[in-house]
Amino acid sequence: MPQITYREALNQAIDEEMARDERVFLIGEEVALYNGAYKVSRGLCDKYGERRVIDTPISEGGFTGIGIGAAMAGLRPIVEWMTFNFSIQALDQVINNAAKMRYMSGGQFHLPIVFRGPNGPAEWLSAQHSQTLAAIYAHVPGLKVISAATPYDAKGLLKSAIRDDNPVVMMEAELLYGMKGDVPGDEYLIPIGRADIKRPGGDVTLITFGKVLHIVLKAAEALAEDAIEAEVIDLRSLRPLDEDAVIQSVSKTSRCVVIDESWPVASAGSYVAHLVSTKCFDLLDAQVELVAAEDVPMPYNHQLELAAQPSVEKILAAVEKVMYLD
Amino acid sequence: MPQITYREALNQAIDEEMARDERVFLIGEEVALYNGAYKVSRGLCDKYGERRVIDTPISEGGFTGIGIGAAMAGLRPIVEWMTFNFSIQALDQVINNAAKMRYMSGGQFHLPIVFRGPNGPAEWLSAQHSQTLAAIYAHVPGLKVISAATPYDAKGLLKSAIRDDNPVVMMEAELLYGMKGDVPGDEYLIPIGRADIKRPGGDVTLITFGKVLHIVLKAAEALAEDAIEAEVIDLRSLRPLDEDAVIQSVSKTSRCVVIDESWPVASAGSYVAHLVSTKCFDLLDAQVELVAAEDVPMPYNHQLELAAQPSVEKILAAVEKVMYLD
Amino acid sequence: MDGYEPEFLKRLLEQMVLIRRFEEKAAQMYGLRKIGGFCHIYIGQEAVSTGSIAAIDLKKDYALTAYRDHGHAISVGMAPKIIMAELFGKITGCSRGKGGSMHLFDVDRHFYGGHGIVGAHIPLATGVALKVKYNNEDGVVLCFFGDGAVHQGAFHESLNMAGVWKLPVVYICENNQYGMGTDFRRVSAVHDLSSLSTSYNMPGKQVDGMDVLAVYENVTEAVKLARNESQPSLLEIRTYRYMGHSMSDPATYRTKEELQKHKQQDPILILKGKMTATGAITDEQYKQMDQQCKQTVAEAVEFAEASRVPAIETLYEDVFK
Amino acid sequence: MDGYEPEFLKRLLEQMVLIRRFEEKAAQMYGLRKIGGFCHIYIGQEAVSTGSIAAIDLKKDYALTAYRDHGHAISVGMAPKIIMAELFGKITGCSRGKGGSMHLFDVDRHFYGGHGIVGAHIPLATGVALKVKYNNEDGVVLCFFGDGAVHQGAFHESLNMAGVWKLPVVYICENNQYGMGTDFRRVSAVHDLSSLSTSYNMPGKQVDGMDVLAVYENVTEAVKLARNESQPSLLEIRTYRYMGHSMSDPATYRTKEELQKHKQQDPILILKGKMTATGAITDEQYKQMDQQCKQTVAEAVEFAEASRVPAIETLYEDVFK
Ligand SMILES: Cc1ncc(C[n+]2csc(CCOP(=O)(O)OP(=O)(O)O)c2C)c(N)n1
Ligand SMILES: Cc1ncc(C[n+]2csc(CCOP(=O)(O)OP(=O)(O)O)c2C)c(N)n1
Ligand SMILES: [Mg+2]
Ligand SMILES: [Mg+2]
Repeated sequence: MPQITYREALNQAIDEEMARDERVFLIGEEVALYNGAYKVSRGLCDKYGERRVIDTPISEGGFTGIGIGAAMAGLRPIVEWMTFNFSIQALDQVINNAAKMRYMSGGQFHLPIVFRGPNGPAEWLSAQHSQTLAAIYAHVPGLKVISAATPYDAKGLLKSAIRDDNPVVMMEAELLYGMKGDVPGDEYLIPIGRADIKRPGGDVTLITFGKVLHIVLKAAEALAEDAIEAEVIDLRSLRPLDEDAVIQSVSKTSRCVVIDESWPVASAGSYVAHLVSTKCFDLLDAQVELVAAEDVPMPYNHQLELAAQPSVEKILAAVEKVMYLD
Repeated sequence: MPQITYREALNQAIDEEMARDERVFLIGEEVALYNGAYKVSRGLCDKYGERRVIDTPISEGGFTGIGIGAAMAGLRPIVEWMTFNFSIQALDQVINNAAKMRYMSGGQFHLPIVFRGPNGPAEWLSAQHSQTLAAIYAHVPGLKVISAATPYDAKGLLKSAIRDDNPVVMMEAELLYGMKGDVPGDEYLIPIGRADIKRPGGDVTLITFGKVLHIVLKAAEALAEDAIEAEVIDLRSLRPLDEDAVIQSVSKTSRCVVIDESWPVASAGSYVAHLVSTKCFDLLDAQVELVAAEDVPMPYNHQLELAAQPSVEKILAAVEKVMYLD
Repeated sequence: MDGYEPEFLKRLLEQMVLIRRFEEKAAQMYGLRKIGGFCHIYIGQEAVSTGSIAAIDLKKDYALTAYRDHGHAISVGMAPKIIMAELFGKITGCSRGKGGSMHLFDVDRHFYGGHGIVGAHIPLATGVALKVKYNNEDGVVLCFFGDGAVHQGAFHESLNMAGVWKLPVVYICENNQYGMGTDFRRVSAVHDLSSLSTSYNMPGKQVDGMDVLAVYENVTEAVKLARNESQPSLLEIRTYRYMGHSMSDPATYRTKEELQKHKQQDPILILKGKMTATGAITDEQYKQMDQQCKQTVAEAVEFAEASRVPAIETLYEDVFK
Repeated sequence: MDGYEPEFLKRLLEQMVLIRRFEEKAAQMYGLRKIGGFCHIYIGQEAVSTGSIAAIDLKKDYALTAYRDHGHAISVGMAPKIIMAELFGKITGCSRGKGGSMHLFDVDRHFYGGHGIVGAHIPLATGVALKVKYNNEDGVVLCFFGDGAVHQGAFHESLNMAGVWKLPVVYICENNQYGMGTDFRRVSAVHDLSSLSTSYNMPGKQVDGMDVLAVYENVTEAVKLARNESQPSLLEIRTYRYMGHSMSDPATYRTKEELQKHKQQDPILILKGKMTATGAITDEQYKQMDQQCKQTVAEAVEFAEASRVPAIETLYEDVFK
């Protein structure tokens, strides 16, 4: 199978869907002539022209709303946020317009629109540029919220998102753009709303999503050396959430740790932990632990920055707790 | 003790603090000449003039940021959002500036600023005007987030918030403004970060905050008729959260229901439920149940609107579950 | 008045009367608690939606506005009973009782709302214009908003992009002098709001919004520019609302004299006056027209009353397609 | 040049040279991975921070800017070693290693950042001006931002309020022609950004940003207006950045010729040329000045290198007072 980067996988997804459907277009800062701040859209403006790959001013609220209006009128926009940090400026448009337009019009409109870009910390970027905003989007009914941790998932999920007739928020990660992985040459779609078992195991369930999956897998490997087989579930979709997959795994393992690089309070991770605690109350042999970002803004210094995030050590410590090994 | 409305309690708090400290001022839409959209600031412009009670254009992002800048420079602004629904337009200012300025400047600044207004649904307002945004604010480190359910709490908490040297988000409720309650004539402050037991009981812990407290108390009364004594905890502060008070109560009751009128996913309520499940794992006799808003945008029709919110019936059903009465 | 077909003038007049009667009835029904929440009455401003929307062809053109939307809904041709049913929160309302007064929509008539967050629909309208241009269609978009909305960042961002991309949109600021209780001069650094257009390289013009023909003519001009040259523009249409901001506002921030002065510029009286002067309508015909409008509105209330409330299951419908 | 004290000119020149040398070193240290993340170099724009900040008195006045802030930090008088230590993420940095390149602050010198979200500090600066007026102080605020920031709603909302309330603030748009890879003409409906001021009833002016004295004089004028009449204004200072947007940008969107053309308008060379012509400085003195700056910067690196990284516990400090 061809090995391509996460960035190329996203690029292929957009390219294929633009070729397939004339109504699909890409809009955002630096997406056209500059080929994207992170080069996700490389070559697309050359191929499709400035009509379908549209550079905008630095006006997140404005161009996000323009995308929503275009979707109301029948186009299928892909709105690129240079990073999710800047999407807070567009949040009113997403929450009050995209997520509610169908509902408050009694079903008259549908909004086939994708909002996407890198979410979560990269490196040495300090507080305003290193936020994981999954919780805010996951909170809002009327949105679908997905996250891809591998090139394969990135392509399959993004293609599904573009074909979805509802607003989809897709969270990528700057530090994943260069990551390589197997991506089939033939077309495929990954359904939105299904979790994926990234590693099977029977001793403890580790639930996560997004970039942090990769340290969870490392932690699982370390556990395997101690003969603890962790099942790693990549939620892939926070909204809708694949409750069945989660419950099924915990039914088997009776122990669960949730890993989410967001701040802990009112996060998607703490919601999943609550869900497991409630739905699997009789099955659980230990409390559900949450490994989250430290509850502080992100500092610039790299050691501090790493200390603020989930780590293999923190995951192992949490597993030890739920397995009563501490 | 004098009985005054929640609205008057807020008004007194602002008035007293403005009299006490020249640096305190009020800024927002319609706060001055119109005396506030919900008349919380009635009389203050007459008393303090337009220098200290400032009407703004409809520019939530702008005037919220102006408040933050003024706080950086030593004033103590009270920013009124006409409702929290409109605060989404100012969210970038709150999250990226107010909550992070002290941190990313290495402690050089402090931000004595209060953001306040009515949060949560009123009646017949449909989707864009009926949102409970507690989760979004509770998610963000660097903020304090409080909520008052009674006139007494409203006054004491707001006065503390105004004197706090950090950004405080205070959530009120439109449907509470007319509510009357005892408020002492003498000055008092309610410390931020402490929960309040609004009703003692030993059989089940009901944890809540804000307006919905009143239906929780009604549910507790109904339970008392069946000889079930519910302890009702009003968190009053979501950030910092009074974990001790929660754990102490659940240690006693072994059963817990959390009631939050926000949407359920990634909410403050689900976080508290997770916390109880995790911290009290060995104490709990049943799963922790969450009573939340239905996971849909708010509809206009009043019956639907009520059906979308927590109710006495839903709370009783949840209590029945955690007490194995169902 | 020259060159107008009497039938066309009658249509304008009738539409304004219909809006007036509808709004009077809505206010009355609000008083009776048949309608709840925020209800923003359009009385005084009838010439704006009427004259503007008469200048477009809704088969290919579009209109969007804010929460003070009953007038626009009638102007695009929505049946009063469907609107009234929505205000009553009934399942027969245009938005199935989910939107209410602030969220009227008619996708088939290209009426894209009915929006509650001040200024936030301006990008949406701009996006609809982007679609028109993207598809190389012949359409234009009318985007209505209040004097309060121009101080929202969304206004600035949208007009700049429409200016850069040359989108076929006419921005119509309905300056009714007040944003809620605030005189627009108190919150605007400039008092000629049409002059804001210069920052976006588009024409701007002030228009008398009490004269439906002036509205019609100026919007027609702006629509022509948008349609033929894909040149956006900004019109500040000066108007006045007779009632409070919403049903809960006693409007004590203005004098009775001010209100009376404006009522002498009543858009219905002005057009009717011109028409009777030229013989385009007789007093008798006007009375009949008015009677007909009252009748329509009464039937709308009957329809709304008789309609069913939405079943509780509908709470979970219309979230996703 | 008439009427300037040679010492004053030397100070301007030295400051620009110091910024240039500092930035060259910062770029070098970035290459050596001593500095990480986004690092935005100010080379080419030295005259703007230097000439502007020379026009104010930081005992009572204030300055704020965006993430391209090293120049401003030096212009307000922050020690290069404290800045360099911050870029290195060390505890001795102005922000204790928590802010980095984009978040320099010096509360005592009234330098209020150093902000990363485009346009979002414009309301902050406006709020500082509100405080000055509230307290009836004699101060003014300089608010710097890029050509990319004027399309943010925050710009529009802030300038309108400053215009309505007559706040003592000078808005300085450093138009270096590009917002990241985008020529500002491609995203702005008007190409004279100073003309945006008309929407806010304030004076607007274009200024040659390669001539530090032109900057100084025009900012002085605007500051006078702000200080004496509490009249805000907007200056578009035309400048150019020599390097890419940030250290990771190869800047392939512009030609070598364009860059060369602008380098011939180098702000240091221009002032130095004028000064040598009038004898205010000799070549020898200039070399010595340059040497001194290099020395200062080298010491800054030594200091930063030798400083300690923040202890892990500091992660939890500085959240609340
Ligand atoms: C972002 C936002 N802020 C505040 C409000 C509350 N609000 C509703 S209408 C209104 C006044 C708007 O005035 P204007 O734009 O002139 O429209 P008009 O009501 O006069 O038609 C305000 C402040 C809102 N709906 N949205
Ligand atoms: C709201 C927001 N959107 C996008 C970005 C990413 N970004 C950082 S700098 C920049 C370009 C800004 O250009 P300009 O304002 O001209 O300043 P310059 O870099 O030229 O100094 C962009 C798009 C951001 N930081 N904030
Ligand atoms: Mg108005
Ligand atoms: Mg620039």
